[in-house]
Amino acid sequence: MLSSPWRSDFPALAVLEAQGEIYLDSAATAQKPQALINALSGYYTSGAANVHRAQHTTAERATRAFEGTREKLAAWLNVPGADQLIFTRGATEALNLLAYGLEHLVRPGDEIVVSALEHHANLLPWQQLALRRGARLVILPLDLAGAVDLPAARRLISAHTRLLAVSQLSNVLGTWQPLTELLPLARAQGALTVVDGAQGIVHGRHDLPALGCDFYVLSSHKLYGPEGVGALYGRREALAQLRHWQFGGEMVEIADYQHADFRPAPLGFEAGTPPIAGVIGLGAVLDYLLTLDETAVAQHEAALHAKLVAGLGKRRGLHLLGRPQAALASFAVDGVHHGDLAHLLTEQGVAVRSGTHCAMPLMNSLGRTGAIRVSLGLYNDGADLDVFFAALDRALEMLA
Amino acid sequence: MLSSPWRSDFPALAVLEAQGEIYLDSAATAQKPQALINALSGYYTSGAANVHRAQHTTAERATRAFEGTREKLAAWLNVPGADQLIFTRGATEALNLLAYGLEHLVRPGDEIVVSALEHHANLLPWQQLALRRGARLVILPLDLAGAVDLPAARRLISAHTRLLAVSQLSNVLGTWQPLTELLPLARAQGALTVVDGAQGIVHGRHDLPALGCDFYVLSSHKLYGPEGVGALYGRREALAQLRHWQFGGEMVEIADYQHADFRPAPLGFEAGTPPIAGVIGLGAVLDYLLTLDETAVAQHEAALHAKLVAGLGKRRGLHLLGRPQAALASFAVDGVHHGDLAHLLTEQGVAVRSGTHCAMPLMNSLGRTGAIRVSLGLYNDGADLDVFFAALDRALEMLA
Amino acid sequence: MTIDPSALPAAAQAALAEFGAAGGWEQRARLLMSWGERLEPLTDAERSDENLVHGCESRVWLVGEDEDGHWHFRGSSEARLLRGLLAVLLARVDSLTADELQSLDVADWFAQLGLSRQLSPSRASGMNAVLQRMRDKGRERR
Amino acid sequence: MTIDPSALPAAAQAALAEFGAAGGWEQRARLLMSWGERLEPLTDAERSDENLVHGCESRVWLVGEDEDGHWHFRGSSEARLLRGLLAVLLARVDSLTADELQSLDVADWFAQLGLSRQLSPSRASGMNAVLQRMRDKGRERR
Ligand SMILES: Cc1ncc(COP(=O)(O)O)c(C=O)c1O
Ligand SMILES: Cc1ncc(COP(=O)(O)O)c(C=O)c1O
Repeated sequence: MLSSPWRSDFPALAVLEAQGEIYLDSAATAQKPQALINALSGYYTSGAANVHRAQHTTAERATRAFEGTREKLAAWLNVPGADQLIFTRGATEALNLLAYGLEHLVRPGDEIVVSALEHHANLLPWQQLALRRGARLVILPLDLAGAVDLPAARRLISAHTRLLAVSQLSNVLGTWQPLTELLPLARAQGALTVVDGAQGIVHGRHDLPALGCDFYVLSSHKLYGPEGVGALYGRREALAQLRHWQFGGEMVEIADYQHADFRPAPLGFEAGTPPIAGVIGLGAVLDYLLTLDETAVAQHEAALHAKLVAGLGKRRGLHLLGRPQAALASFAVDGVHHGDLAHLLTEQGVAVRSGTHCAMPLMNSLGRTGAIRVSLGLYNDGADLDVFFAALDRALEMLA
Repeated sequence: MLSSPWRSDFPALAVLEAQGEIYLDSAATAQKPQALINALSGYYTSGAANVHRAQHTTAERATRAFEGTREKLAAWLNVPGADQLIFTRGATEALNLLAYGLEHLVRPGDEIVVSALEHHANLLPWQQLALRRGARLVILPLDLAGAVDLPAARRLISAHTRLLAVSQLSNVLGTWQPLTELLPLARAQGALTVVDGAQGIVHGRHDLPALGCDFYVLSSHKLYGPEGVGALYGRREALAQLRHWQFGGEMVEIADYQHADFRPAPLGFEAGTPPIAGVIGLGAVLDYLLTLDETAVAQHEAALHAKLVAGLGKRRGLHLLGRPQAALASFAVDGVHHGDLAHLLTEQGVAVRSGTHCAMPLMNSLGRTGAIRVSLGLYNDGADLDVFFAALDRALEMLA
Repeated sequence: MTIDPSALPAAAQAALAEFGAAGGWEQRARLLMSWGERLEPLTDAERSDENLVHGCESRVWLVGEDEDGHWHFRGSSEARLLRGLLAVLLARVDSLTADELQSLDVADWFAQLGLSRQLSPSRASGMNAVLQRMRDKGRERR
Repeated sequence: MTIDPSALPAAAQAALAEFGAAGGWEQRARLLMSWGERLEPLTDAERSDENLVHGCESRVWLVGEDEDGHWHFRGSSEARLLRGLLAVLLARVDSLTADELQSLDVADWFAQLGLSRQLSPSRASGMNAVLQRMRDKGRERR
């Protein structure tokens, strides 16, 4: 029962299992399907080339494959026009690109609004932008379940708001954020909206135009793809507001020594040789994911998550952070340090994450020094959770 | 004669050959050794994890392998202390990191000095920095051979010079730049020195402390490694002058909502999930390169290059750009457009690059709209050049 | 979507016939060059920065006029083979309306001529950029 | 470079003996916890931000004094197993000179105790950061 029909598509799961290891840290990075390994080997075996530069056959093949991924990702996100997708190193770089590229729009006294649960990657670029420009960073508080508190947001999003940046799915609390209510509040004030989809993209398909944000960022490595690749989606009108940020290579239209003109998005924002094999690999992963039965995946993930939350709920002295809805759950145990728990879980071959999960301010505001996070991939089985619970009980017993 | 003993280590060479393709565009990006393909497959097959974050076994393995590459690269460059190496997406990102990270040191009226032959990646970041700060960008002219003109450099590098940024090996002219003379001129003025080693790193081992620059940048993909990975070396004292640039993830020491402190180099400059498999792959490539006989490689490359230059010299109406010393040669032919030549070479399965090679200002200053570049890897054979020359002659005949 | 050849302009029909009969890369290249020579020349004034199509490795200029809703383009390039590519593209698009320009399947057209590879996603050939410029012009006017 | 055990401080010899006899992860973990409990306590004042070792996921404090060229460190942590790791590290480094601290092969020490994995390059365990802090202290003083 609760066995993943896709587990064998991910060769690492069997290798880890043979070593007595159970992987429950997919929110940090996911294991990779054989389709990715094949795509990388295939690309490098049949001839690498730089993209967008040369006209020779090898370069043509590489460029077509690279641009093919842009089309596939656009289709995945229901984005009309792949030129609205910029490849980046990951979600973090995409957010930094935004914070620098939109800097010229932020004036002293303007407000940038983020939620209290943001990952550092969606907090620090805005915090530092606010510091550079003398703007104010406004923090939207959470309700007890761990979602942005809408009445407070209605008060805090105002005519001063220049930009709202918020997560789709919390990497600590596992809560979906109320974007359908939040984004219109910002739009009504003429503010730009940025959605951090680093976690959300992994669970269910999302229709970006329907979501109605100006920008959306994601990382390939959480979506079963390679690291070093991510993407920034921008509505065409929003992209037009971005100033160029990194310079070099093929992002230039015309250059002389003292002056240069740059290309529009997407290429104008992809300075230097991009992660070609990685992008092609992400394309192969999207192809693979398209072969899966979306509903079956969603049901499997929901069942695993329910089992996880129910099991945690049964342990005495254990406190969930927020009310997790998907993908993961974080918890703390009375009188037990999360570092000790992580240590003893590691000794038992259970891979979970402990600490502040790149969300120190959130931890502080929850009054915690850290927590343990258990996170799920579509390849996890119910049995992985049984191993985890047994290891948890043993660890708690030892620490009692 | 002139056959590369390492050719069979690069599986793409045989695949391309079977398709009637000859790869002579290694200065754009190199083909990859089997060792890289194995490392990537091996890593993803045996379990991926994020680095520097979790304590579980899979993460430990990944972090050790990732940091192992930093050590290997430090050894490769004779850098004492791997913490003087920051991983980036590539040379371009490294140069942008410098141009933003050092921005605070540049004042109106200061001068930033680059050479006339810089790749856009080592021109535009400085040009844009100069524009942002009201500084002057000073261009060092070249001598006829295609090296920075030293008497002119002595005049142009002055007390106003805040920074000198120059290539080690030109990606268009194939000329080694006189760094041993140039760098001390800048140092004597208290200016920082940046060397663009994107091409130089591929040909011969370089001892960075002996070179005496403050910063050195490189890209993995030209050194037979994966794309999406590069490195910035900085002398410890020079690194200490860099301001933090991209924010997020594990680069932070302590964060609250309104303020944050950042880690020093290298981790403080590696925001977000890095290209983990890519970095591990680069390590495997360095391991592979270490197994080669350095002298034999140098001799093979020199012999190939001599054959290339001699062969080009025999074609009537063909003009070499500069006097190439290593790795590549660029040329133009009287009355023939480089685009036409490239077209007909492509039709004959010869992969060379045509155009401005990301150095438009250099091309303009040479009075050319573009050129054909033939560039070599250690896997090329003399026979590749024979094919190229035959194709060139046929193309020139058709275009006559 | 492949169109009935007889519905094509005469020049396009000629291109189909000639390129269809071409035996190999060498013949196709020679054909391209001869088509390129037949391009209506541009004046010096027309070879302006404004008419330069960005995103091509070699310089390409394009001018176009809307005559009663039908577009007529002329163009040139420094490179001979590019002029040829331009010529066979112009042969196909001549007299199209802005809407037809938007929906034209250029990849299919080049495929029919055995020139698929020339329609590169990179800036090397630039035919994509030329097409984009045509479409933009068509759209501006509406 | 492995040192002759008899040249080690008594506490370090005890650690070698006890951890050497430990049968599995569970026993080692229990041993670590009991070693952690024997750490000399820090005062509240010593648990200051200044003495906090950065680069550990769990908070670790470290104080050290130079007595006639020999360093004595004391430390603590919020986490029990970290206290244990700290205790076995402190046992090994007690009374070393600054130079000896620089050259100490800590990886080897943890390996001898069967605790190799705990000397993580990431910030999870933090023992590397602790060692770095010790070395920095030693160097400052010279
Ligand atoms: C919500 C959220 N945002 C952003 C990021 C940063 O992603 P990356 O490290 O891939 O850039 C993460 C990943 O940890 C995340 O969970
Ligand atoms: C001299 C030089 N500098 C910088 C670069 C940029 O390298 P990358 O595109 O890998 O960032 C290149 C590569 O084209 C180069 O040849």
